[in-house]
Amino acid sequence: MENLNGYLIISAILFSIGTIGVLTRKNAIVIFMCVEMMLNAVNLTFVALSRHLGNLDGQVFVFFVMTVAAAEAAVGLALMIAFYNNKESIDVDDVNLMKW
Amino acid sequence: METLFFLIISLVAIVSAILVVTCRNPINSALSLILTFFCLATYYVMLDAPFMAAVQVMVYAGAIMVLIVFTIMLLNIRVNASKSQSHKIVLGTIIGFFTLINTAVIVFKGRVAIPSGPLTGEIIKQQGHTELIGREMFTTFLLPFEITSILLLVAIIGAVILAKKKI
Amino acid sequence: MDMIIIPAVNFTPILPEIFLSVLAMVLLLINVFVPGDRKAYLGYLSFFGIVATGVLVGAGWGGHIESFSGSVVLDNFATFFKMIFLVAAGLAVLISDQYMEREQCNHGELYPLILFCVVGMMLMASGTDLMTIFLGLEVMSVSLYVLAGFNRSNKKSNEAGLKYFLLGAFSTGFLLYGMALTYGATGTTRIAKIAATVGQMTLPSTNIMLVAGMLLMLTGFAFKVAAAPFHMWTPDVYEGAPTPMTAFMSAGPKAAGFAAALRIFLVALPTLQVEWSQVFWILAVLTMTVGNITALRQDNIKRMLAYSSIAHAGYALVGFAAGNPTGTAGILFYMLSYAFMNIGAFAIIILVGKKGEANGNVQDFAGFGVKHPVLAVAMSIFLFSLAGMPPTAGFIGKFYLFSGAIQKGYIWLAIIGVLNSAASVYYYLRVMVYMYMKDSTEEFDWMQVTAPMALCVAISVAGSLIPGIVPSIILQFAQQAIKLI
Amino acid sequence: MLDYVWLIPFFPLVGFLINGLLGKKIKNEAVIGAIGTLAIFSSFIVSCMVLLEMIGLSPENRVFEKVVFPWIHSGNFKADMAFLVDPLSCVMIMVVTGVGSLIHLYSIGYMHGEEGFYRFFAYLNLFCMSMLLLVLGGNMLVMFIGWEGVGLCSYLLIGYYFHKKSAGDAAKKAFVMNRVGDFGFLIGLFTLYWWLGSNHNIWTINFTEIKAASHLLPYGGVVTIATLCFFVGATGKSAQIPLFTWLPDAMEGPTPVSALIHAATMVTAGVYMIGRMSFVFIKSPETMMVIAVVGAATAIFAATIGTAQNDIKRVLAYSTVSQLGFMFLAMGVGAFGAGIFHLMTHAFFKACLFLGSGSVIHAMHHALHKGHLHDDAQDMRNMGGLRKAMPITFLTFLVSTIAISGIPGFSGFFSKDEILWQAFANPYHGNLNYFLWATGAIAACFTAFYMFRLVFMTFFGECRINSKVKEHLHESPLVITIPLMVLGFLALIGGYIGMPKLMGMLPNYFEHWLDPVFELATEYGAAYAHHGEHSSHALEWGLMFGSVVIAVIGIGIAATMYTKNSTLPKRFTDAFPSLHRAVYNKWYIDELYDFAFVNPCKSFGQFLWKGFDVLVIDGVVNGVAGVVMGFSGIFRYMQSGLISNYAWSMAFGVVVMLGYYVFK
Amino acid sequence: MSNLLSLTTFLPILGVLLLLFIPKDSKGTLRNVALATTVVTFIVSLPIMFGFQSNAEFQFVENIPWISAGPFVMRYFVGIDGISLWLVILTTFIMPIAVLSTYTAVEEKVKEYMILLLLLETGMLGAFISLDMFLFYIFWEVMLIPMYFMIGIWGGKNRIYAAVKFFIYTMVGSLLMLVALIYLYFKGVEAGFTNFGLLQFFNLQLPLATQVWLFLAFALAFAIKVPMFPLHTWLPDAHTEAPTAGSVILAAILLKMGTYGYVRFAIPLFPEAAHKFAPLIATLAVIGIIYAALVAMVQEDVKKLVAYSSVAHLGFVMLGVFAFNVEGITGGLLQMINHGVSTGALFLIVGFIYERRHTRLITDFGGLSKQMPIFATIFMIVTFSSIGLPGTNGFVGEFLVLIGAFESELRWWTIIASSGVILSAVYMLWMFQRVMFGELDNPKNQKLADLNAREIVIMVPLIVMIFVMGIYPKPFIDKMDPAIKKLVSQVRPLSMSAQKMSEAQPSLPSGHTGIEMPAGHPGMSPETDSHAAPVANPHEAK
Repeated sequence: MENLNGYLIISAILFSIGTIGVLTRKNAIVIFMCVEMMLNAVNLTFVALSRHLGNLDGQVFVFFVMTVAAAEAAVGLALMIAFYNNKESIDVDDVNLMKW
Repeated sequence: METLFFLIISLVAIVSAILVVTCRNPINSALSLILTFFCLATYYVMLDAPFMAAVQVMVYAGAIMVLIVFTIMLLNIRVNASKSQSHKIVLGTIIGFFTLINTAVIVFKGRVAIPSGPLTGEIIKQQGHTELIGREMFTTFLLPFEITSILLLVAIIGAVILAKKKI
Repeated sequence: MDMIIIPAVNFTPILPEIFLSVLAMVLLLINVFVPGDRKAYLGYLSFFGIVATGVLVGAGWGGHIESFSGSVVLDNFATFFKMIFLVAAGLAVLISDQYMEREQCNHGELYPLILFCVVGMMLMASGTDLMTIFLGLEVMSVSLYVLAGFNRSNKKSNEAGLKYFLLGAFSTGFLLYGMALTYGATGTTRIAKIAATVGQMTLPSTNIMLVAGMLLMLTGFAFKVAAAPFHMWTPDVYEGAPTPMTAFMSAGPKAAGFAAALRIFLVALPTLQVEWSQVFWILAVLTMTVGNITALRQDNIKRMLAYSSIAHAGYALVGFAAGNPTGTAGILFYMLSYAFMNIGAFAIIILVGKKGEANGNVQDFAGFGVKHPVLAVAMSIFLFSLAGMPPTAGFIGKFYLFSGAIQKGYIWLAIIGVLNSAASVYYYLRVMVYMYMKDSTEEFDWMQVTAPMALCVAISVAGSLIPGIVPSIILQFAQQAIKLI
Repeated sequence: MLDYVWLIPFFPLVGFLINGLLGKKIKNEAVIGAIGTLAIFSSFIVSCMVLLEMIGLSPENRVFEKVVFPWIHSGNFKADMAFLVDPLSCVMIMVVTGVGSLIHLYSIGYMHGEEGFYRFFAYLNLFCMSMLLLVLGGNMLVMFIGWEGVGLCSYLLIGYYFHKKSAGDAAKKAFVMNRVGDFGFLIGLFTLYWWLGSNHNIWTINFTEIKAASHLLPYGGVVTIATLCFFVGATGKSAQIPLFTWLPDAMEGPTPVSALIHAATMVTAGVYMIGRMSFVFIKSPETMMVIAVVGAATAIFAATIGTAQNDIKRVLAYSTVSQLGFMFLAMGVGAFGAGIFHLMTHAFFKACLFLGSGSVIHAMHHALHKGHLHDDAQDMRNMGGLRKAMPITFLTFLVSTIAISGIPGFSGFFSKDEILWQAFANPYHGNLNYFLWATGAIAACFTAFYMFRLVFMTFFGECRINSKVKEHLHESPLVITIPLMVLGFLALIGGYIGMPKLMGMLPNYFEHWLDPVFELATEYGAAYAHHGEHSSHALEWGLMFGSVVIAVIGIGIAATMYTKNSTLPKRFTDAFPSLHRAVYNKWYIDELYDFAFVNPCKSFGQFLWKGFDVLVIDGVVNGVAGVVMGFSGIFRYMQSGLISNYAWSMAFGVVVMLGYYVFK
Repeated sequence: MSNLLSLTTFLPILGVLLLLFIPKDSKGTLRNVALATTVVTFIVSLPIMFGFQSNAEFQFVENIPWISAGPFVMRYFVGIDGISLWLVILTTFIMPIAVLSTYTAVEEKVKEYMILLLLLETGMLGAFISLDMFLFYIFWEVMLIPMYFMIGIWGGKNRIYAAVKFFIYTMVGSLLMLVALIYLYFKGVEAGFTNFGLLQFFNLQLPLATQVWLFLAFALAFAIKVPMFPLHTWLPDAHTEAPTAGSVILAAILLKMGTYGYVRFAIPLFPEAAHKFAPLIATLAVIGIIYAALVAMVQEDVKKLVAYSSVAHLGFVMLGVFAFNVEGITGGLLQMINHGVSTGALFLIVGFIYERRHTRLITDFGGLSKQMPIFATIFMIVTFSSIGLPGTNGFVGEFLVLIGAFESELRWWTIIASSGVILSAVYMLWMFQRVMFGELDNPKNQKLADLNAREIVIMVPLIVMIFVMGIYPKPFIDKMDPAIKKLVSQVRPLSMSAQKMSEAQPSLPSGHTGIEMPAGHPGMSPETDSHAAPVANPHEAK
């Protein structure tokens, strides 16, 4: 498969954009979405590699990553809701009770 | 042809990904993300992994993103939340940029293992992607598969504990 | 289309995991019927379950069974770490009830979550496939996110959970990317196969994809064990999380992180040892230094111990950097001792604390030594052990870790380590200064030492002292555990 | 009896232990005094027996060594508790025990009614023991025990009236100055020991062994260093320039102490030590010269100060310093026998003088006490005309004064004249001899002057004491006067055992007696002696005559100034006010020392403590802690609590790590 | 009784167990039990002293497997030779005194105090008897803990600063030593050693560069403990703040750990490096002597003064030890014991007046002699012992140190160090004078009671020791002599110059110098000395 590097680069780009999102955004949900984007970028890598290598390990991995993403989404969003209930905000800059 | 298609999809994917990061409104971000996911699903199809594409659309674009959007709605977050400080954006972008450079170099300079697996496009077409995945999952990767069940159970309990109004 | 035939599998390696999962589920069910003020029974039940699991795990000592087509293995290494997790969990369970009762968040789900968390950690320790390890890690992490934010009416707990979650997820991204790159470079996710493939490579260290995969995985584990600069979440999360969970988090997941990392790096990537040793060298220095130095100025004792926990990760990384049997056995020993001494210390903190996480400052310990001499002595033992004073387990642990580094030739690393160790003494002593040397009118009359608490403290004291005096009883196991990798 | 030589220091030790430990319980002064006196007197008896036995031996056999028990044996180094009896130590033990016994006896009367009477006797016994150890010591280390021991006792006895600040200060000063000397002694010892040991593998500090090996020692060089160090020790103990200032201050102690320690015995230890090691000293012409010059200088220097003092004991103290200077002069010119001889005669007359002054003070004190006056009982300006009230004291005092002034027929004459003659005629110092002689002669003149000034001011003229108490002045009791008489008698006749050959009336027993000790030194000295000019008898007679004249001149001046024309001293002081002030204030030596050593030491100490210890060292220590703490603060504030920052830090870590390996 | 050493060492632990069962209000019982424990320990240690054979072997050896894991094998390997013997005895001797001194000084938390004292004793004894380097290190560190608490809990105003400083200061050094220790062990493993046993390491031939680093690490740890200039500043603080018994033990025994460490470990393990650094260490020792004396001179607090005097005294010890000859090391060791006795006594004395007046400022006193004659006498004896007056213990040690150092290459250092003799007199006597002499003008001082029976009982053994060791030090020297000779032989072969010199010179039999000299012989003839020389000096005769 000749285009492996293309996929890998795309996934690298997506991964980086996700990183930038995590680093620059304030909204916790958006940050979480950016994390999801990073995970997806990795998924793309896995699938591309899996296809290239000719074994399915990578794709199975992707499957599990999706599960993990789902589980994390459930817990994460629950945490955000709990936090929102306390703080009336979902801005990460408001997560500031504990420092120093 | 395929390359062109790949490039177009890539463009869409990247643009939508950038939009995820830049959109003020979380809803817009979420929608852009869904678009990105669809692009990824397209890639998966191109990579002879139709099952993955389907799952991608269903689980990610469908389930997870719906959950996210739902939460956004639920929390009714103000659209115009205060802007991030510019230094944060600059620093974040710099790091992201370097991440990209690093990863790009890794991709270009790294040596991928020699293809050794049994699967080729034909075999996949012949046997069906779904079956292959399923077979792997229930034989070789049985344990991880079982673990996911625990993972999901934990997530459920967690979500209940954390978000239920009264326990 | 053939039927998928599920191969016959040997369940022995994951018997403890199964046992614990079943127990957790049973507890979940029972929980429904247990009234709010009786949740302690769940705790007792899970404690006994953990003890039973301990027996089960112990019974597996010496065996070497691979199962699930190489996804998981039962070996001494895994067994040793499973014991550490069980110790951490068992002690955490003992101290949970009183705290949760006081903070009025005594939900029965706590115990199943802890148990699931242990399952996740066990899978990390026994997993021989990146997937197993990843999933184990996620099971652990997700449970921990919940446990950290368990006291949901408490803002700090909330924040802790959220912080841990966001950063944890972020680090998962890196870890995963690392696994992806490793997969790309080697074509497999099986640790044994990775090892084989890498072993056949000429100059694996020039394959940047492999190296990058290794580094990114390292990042992920570094996050879990709280190594600088991936440690930043630690103080905040430890401070905010419910204290028993802090105790648990500081001991269990850290050990789990090391377990997984050790297996991956020592078994799969021994040929890259030069590279990862270098990285761990630097990480160890950074971690120790940042942890210790920042801890010097902390008043909140939980936060202080959080920084101390970072520092201890740094010490363990010294052993990791050494990467030889001495150092790695040291990690094993240290993690076990650390579980005892740290949870013991947290137990005392819970006892001294008041509702709403009040009374959690170092200053609040003033006069404690007079009013509660026995507990104060216990606390002193924990602190001395943390500080690495002989004849405590902490000393022997550090001794082996630093010995590993010296044996490897990393003299400077050892020197930086001991200097850090000396600096750390200050903040541990500070607690004792308040306990014994400052007068206070405080009567500590709200303190109730319940039986589980007392048991926890007693076990912890024994666990911090006995291995310090006769370390062979643990060390020989650690040595054997390391040998089989 | 020689085997029991250890009894000599042992008796005083017993006395010390009894009085020291039980004295407080005994309370009875008579018993305490008796114990103390008996102890030393027993030693005297033993000493006499030892002396007799020694006399019975042939001269070359008069060396006896007795090891009592092994003391420090380590490696090459061996020091036993060993005693050496030879003619020199015989002289010394006789002086110490003899004069000591008298002074003990005297003290019973003098110290009557003092608080801590037992303490006094205990110390006195301890002193005697130490002194006896010093003189009997068979090696340098035993000598050093005594050497330091007498310093200790001196400290204790000077500080006897410890409630007086001046006494405490004086005691400390004495001890510290002695210690400076001891420092020299030790270095000398080390040098000698090391040199002999490393060069000839003779690791010893035994006097006899050193003597046996002394032919191996070179002339000058290392011996000069060693002997100079020893000499520093001697200057400390014997109050020579530059370490003499403690002795006048030491007069804060009770008068018997001054007599025993600061006149008759302890201060002569330096002289004795040089005599003991004459065979080493003589090997260094340089040292000999230094000793001679220092001795001469001290003699005249102290004499000048003595002329202006008003405190009776201080005059005597400076006189002692001055006389010790004479002895050193003798040692320095190689006249060891003469030096020891002067040591002995000086012990007699100076002890007598001190005891006499004690008797006077005692009487004055008593009188003033009766009259409820607080005048200074020691100030000569308050005295005068005491000869009538205290005839025995006066007489003995006068005899001793004449003796010290060097009037023929009295003991001091023989010894001092011998020294002056040797200073002039010795073969070692060439042209320096004239200077030495001249200095000595002038010092002798001053001596005569201030001693007679003392006598005149105290015993002659009108009684200047408050008339109210005049009738309370009485002669002291027998227990005081008997020692005075004995000592006075000795001062009178003591010199006849060492008459110069020149006079030829009696053989010079003393010199013959000491010959075996010093002959080796003379032998060594011959190596560099100038044999050119043989001094004539005429010259000797002439010089002797000259010195007598000089003494008489001194007496005459004193008589003129203090009996005939009492305004003269005042006129004199008015004419040279600054000179008088300088002399009166002892040439400001104390101030100089304060300025040059004491204060710098203190302020340096202060600086080191406050400036260096606290500021620099602790500053560094605390500074390191502070820096670490500062970093702690910085690191702490990096922990901003913001998730984005944390994530940034993580991403940064990843980027750097990857970057390093990617771009390596 | 082959396990006499262990018995001695762990008896105090037994006492601790006993104390645990005594209620904390019955202070009398607590004190008595603690005292009894220490006394029994002392009595048990006596057979060690008497049974000790004067040879260079390690005696009362016990060697039991302890830890064996990975590359490390640690054994419970204990034993004493002439060097450690006296330190063990000193420890057991001082402890009852220290305990007795707390009878009235410590009224609060008696139980804890006694427990700590006993733990400390075990720690100290353990460190002195350990022949396994790891075991030594354990005890070495363990000692810190009780001392830390003693200073921190029962100390004075600034106690916390002092305690923490003490702890961390010492810790820094010892941890670096630990690194060196481990490194050394691995070097030993390369040479085929299988455990931490100290003795085999003496034969380890290490290249000089390695030795230098290892020596520096060891030396630093020990130098801090000694403490040597400029690492001494923890000591005055610790001493000033510590309670009396703490100060006594600190001065009498804990500081000896440092010097003992040099003698037992740093020097024989790394002889070449030790030689190389001897001038440096001697310089520091000499600076310490002079510096501490000058600083002591201007102290206002008696205890601080004594503390600084300790620095000076231990400077002498270091000088002697680094002379690398029998005299110097013997002197150093004697001086260690002397310092233990004398300075311990001084601290007790300071404690006595502090108990009475609750001040230690020199200016608050004056004229105490009048009011407290017994005290004055004892104080004076101890003062003079500290000054090193001949006849007292201080002299023997100091003298041997100086003469030993003078014989060695450290001649010029010795000369400067000797001037410390003067300075010590200055500061001690000045202090003594200001405290004891003068008018008794402070009304508070006028009703001070003299020492009571207990206090006298405390002081008498020390006083006796002061004189016994001063007048008849032979038994002490005899027992330590073979061990020291062995030590010197371990160090000496490397300094070839000294050996050559003694070979070149015809020599005198060192066995009989002067003692058997027949009476009446004024010395031997020159011929006899140069020929009768079969055995040169004992270094070669070893």
